[in-house]
Amino acid sequence: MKRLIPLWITAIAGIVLIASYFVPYAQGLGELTSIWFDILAGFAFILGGGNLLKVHLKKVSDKVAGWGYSVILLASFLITLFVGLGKIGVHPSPDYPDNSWSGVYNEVGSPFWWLYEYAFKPLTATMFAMLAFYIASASFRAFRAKNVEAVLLLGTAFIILLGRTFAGVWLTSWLPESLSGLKIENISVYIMQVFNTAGSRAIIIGIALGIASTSLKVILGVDRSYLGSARSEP
Amino acid sequence: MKLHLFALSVVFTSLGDAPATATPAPASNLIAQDHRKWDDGTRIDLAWDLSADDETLVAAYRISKALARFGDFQVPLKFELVEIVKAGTGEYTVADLARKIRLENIKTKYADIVDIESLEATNQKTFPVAYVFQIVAVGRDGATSAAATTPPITPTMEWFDGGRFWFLIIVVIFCGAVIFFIQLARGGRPLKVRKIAGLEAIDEAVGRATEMGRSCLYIPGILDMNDIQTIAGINILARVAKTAASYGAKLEVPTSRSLVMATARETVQGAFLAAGHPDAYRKDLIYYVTDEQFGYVAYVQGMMVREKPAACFYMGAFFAESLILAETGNSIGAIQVAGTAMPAQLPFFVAACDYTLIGEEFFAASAYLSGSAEELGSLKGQDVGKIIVGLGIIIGVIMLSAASVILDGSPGSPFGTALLNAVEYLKQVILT
Amino acid sequence: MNAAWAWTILVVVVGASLVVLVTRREQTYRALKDLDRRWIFLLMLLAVAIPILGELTFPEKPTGLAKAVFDEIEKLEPGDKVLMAWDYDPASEGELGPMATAFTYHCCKKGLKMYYMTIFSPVGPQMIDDSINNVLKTEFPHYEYGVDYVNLGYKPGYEGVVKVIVSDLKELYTTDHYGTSTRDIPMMKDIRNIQQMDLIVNVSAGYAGTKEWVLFATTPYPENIKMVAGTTGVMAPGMYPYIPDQLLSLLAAIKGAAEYEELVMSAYGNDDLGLKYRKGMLRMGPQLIAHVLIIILIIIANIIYFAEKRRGAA
Amino acid sequence: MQGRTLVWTLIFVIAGVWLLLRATTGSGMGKAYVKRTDQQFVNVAEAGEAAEWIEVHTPAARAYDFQDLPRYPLEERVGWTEYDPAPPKDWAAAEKANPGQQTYVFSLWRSIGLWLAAMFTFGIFSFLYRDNPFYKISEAVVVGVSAAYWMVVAFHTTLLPNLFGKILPTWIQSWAMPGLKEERNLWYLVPLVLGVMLLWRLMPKGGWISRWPLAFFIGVFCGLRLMAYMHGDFLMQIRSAIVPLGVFGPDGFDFWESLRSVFLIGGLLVCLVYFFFSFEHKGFVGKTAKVGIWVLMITFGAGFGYTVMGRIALLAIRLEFIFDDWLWLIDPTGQRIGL
Repeated sequence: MKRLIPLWITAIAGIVLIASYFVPYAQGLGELTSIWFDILAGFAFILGGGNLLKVHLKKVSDKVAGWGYSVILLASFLITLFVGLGKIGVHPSPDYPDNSWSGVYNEVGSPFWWLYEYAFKPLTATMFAMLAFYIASASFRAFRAKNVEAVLLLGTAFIILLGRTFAGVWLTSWLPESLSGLKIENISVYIMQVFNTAGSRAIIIGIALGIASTSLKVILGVDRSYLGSARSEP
Repeated sequence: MKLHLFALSVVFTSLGDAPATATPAPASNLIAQDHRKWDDGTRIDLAWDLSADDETLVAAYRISKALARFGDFQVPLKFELVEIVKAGTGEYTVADLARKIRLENIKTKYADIVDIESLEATNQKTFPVAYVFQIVAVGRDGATSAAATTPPITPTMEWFDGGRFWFLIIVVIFCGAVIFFIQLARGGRPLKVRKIAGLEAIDEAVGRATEMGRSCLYIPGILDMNDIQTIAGINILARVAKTAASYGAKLEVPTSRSLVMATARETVQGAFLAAGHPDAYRKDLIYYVTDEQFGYVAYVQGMMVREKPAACFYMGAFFAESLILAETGNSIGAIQVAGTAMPAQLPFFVAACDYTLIGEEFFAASAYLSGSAEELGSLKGQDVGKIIVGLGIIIGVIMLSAASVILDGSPGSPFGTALLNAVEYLKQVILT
Repeated sequence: MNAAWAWTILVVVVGASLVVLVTRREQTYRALKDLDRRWIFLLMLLAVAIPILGELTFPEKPTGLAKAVFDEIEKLEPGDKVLMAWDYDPASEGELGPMATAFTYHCCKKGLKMYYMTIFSPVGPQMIDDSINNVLKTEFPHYEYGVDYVNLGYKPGYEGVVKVIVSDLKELYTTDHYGTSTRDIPMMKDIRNIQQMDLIVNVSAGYAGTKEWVLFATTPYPENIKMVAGTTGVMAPGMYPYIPDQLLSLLAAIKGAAEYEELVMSAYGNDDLGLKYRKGMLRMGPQLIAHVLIIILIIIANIIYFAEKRRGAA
Repeated sequence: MQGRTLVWTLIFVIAGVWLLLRATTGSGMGKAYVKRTDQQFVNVAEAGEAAEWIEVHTPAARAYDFQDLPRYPLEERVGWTEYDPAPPKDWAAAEKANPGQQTYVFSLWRSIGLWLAAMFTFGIFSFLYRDNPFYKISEAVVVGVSAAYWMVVAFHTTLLPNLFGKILPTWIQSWAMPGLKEERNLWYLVPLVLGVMLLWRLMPKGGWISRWPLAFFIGVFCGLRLMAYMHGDFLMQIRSAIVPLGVFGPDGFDFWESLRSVFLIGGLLVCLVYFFFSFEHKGFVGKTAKVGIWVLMITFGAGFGYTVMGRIALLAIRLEFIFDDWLWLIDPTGQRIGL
């Protein structure tokens, strides 16, 4: 019973949404439920944040190796939460200067903005920038002409890499106009527009089908592992 | 928009030159009726008899609309240009109209022309909107005829959006196929499907992790439960967890969404139960880190080099972090199996992981792993979908190519044009 | 450090390694066979750092797609409405910042009405403010907020937002980013939905971004909604299938930005702007060197691979 | 090991000394400046009317005589000072014009932030060498700050306006969002109830109820996505794949264009064959699927090549931050002219 009701909820919700796609009266339903979902996700933060606190408070109380870092984590978490939720140091909005809460929560100059600007932003951006290094090591290790597939992969990457810089342009600039199609920048554009389009089109179509049938399986209750039933009982 | 400018400029230039210009006769019998096809109540069809001077003086017809009534409340007519159609055109469908309007929006947009108090007095939340339409014939020299105007009319919304009729058919065929094959499988008919490289690797990877006494790491992507890839990732997690439970391997699942954590806990608990080791389930191994993509990956990459999991699974929606994860995993010598439907990230997984489930294979994986006949049935359904694609493209391409060949040989040949129209119908009506 | 220095250092590094390669084949082979990847990291750092310090630049030759984007904006008349969907965040600013700046500059020069909004992430509004502060307020002080441009800010809900605003903008955007009611903003008065926009200019770093705009704005309203986009390199390949039906044209990554800058600057630029609107071009310097490095790495990796096979056979 | 520690100590010492010199000599480095703007608001509404505030420095203020203190008493005015980021060159220019001016000032807090940001940048990059305390600190900070950041954002942009703002508009409007002009919409009680159900799992008993909201939304989004992808991707991709094989330009048959569309359609079809599940990849199907994989590999190669660009740009901007904003070694955008 505890598992049957959710199955019915899923099925009905799914079918209603599918139907609503064809019924003009109900075409707003998708947007409404999307907004609802964001609200639920907002509630879920209590679960997630609670879990984060629990995990690291435990580490600290157990004095497990590296518990000091957990202290730092908790401190930065709680401080950010406090200054952010309380709109600490945020000026009122010019339209309602007498209402101290009317300002924008991430106003420039506020502590929350400071944390964003000098901690959040550099840390995440640097994390992202690390990819440049990993790309290099990956190309050194993974692009070896083991077989036809690998050759095609690295060959294309090669041409695109060249074609997307001045180097490529310069390499084949001696070609006459009649053979301009063979100029590397044009080859790279050709690859993108023909093979890449064909390939990603196939992938996109496949994915659409995969998503459709997965959704259908979930709605039909064939696949119900998200409810903790390992697999469908007959 | 260009057209409007053209006509308006025509009008203005006309004001410039002094000699009185011949004004064309107006269009007559202007009728407005609700859109013929089933629609979502935003269209009105206009039809009119051409001006007597259509052949001679008229350059174009200017169509304008104006609000007439909110419910029973008259509104002073303020005509705004809708479109300008060439001479010889006798009908037009005005789209993008409103059927009802919320009081809030009337306040926002039309406070200047209606008296809000009386509207509020009715304490209705929304009011039906009525429009009047106007047609003016614009002469070649810019002179404009008298206007033909319709009585107020409100578009009506039908219960079915006719524009999506063909789409419905296609959806029914596809879903029907999936359901049909599932039923077939339930009926015990054996279904043959090809192997997918990498799926066997999952069990063997978990096994190896157990032997080495190291943990398995499972990442269900970084999107929330409202993404089907996450749901597919959770499905695969169920199978992986079952294997891990039966091997007695340690399975760690850091998530970047609270809801995914909640769902994953349900799933893994269920899997351990199904594997007959409910007591081995530890929920504190499935935990939330942060919603921030790079904060999450910063944590996971550090965790990987410290705990050195022997098997890493990346199954879900991934973005830039894919390569960070895969390269770090590679540097600690873990077996890595990835599956995602993010076309942009596939290259990195393909380059850096031992096995990668590409796009559709990723969604198929849970069916394979479950080994349940009915789930395999759904794969046959997907193949039907691919057949639809293949046929659609082949038919369309052949017809279009034939048309272009014929029309190049003998321009304006009826057969060629017929083919061309058929393709247009296929593209513009069936496939939209 | 100036360009000459940068070149010298680069030449020395490359030359030295070549000498080593030639004179000490055996040792280098063994060294490279199981090379610690941290050496590669170091090389990459140098390959990017040196050109930046030396401010190396290379000429740009715009390709078809960049031209197409430029022409679409050129087509518009002064006063036309443009929806500037800035769907990126600080993490992707390095790649998308330059094209966002160039787009803003171009639209200002054309005298278009700019409606900024973002559905990508709550930090999007800062990106919009950057465009407003660095371009609009400095180069075009006579442009007035609420009359010539407006910052509608971020709304959560990803494609949900798009689905709503294609039919009713004010349903979601009751206020702008700064909390002013949209009914009090002159340029918002007669805006009902984004179908009234003459063009959507989208700068996108991922979900929700170009793909969602294509799926839920240009796809259902092909005749009313036209869009050009600039995306990160990683997204670009996935967007090609939508061109030109659902997406008019596309600027791919920093290269696309550099080409577009070239077009905009040669049409509207002047010298005293300096390199402010050439950020893309500036960033192509490190690009080039780093690309060459990666290509060399791939070549070396394969030489080693085949050498191994030969020795294995022998 | 001993040697390595020595080397690192040396590196750190040298770097430290150099930084010290760089920061203390010449125009220095890593300093942040701000522009002060004083804001003063006066309520110009008649007694009994809704308040109408005017900022005294704006053009709109000219209409009033704020010297008339009985009418506009000072104690009823509201005001504060805003500090906006300003490029060093503005500060330099202002100082040149009149030394000791107070419009542009040095900001200690933001300078500290700048240095902190630089430290975090190195902290993260240091992981490339190996895991170390600096990285662990940066990791802890980024996890803590970002987790809280998203919660704050969710609260201010979703829960306040879209939940409480819809259920109790007047109350929210009264204290949190004076700009809010919404009508009560009781439909939003549904997500409230679902949210409570979800949180019920924290209760000792009846945690199973929290499956219901999950089940509901999973159903909803399966329905939504099914349609969106079938319509947006499936149909549209078929549609745009239909092109004529033989292309005829103004001057007859265009070979290259035709070849292009042959590749385009052929490539797509063979890839689809690869994705077929019903047949083993043997014989003809096997060969076709093989070609399919080749096309996919070309696609992936292209994707990889493209992405390299973006990633390098990201590294570039981080280094630009270090060299330009922090170390003041380069100045491509002329932020520090006249300093």
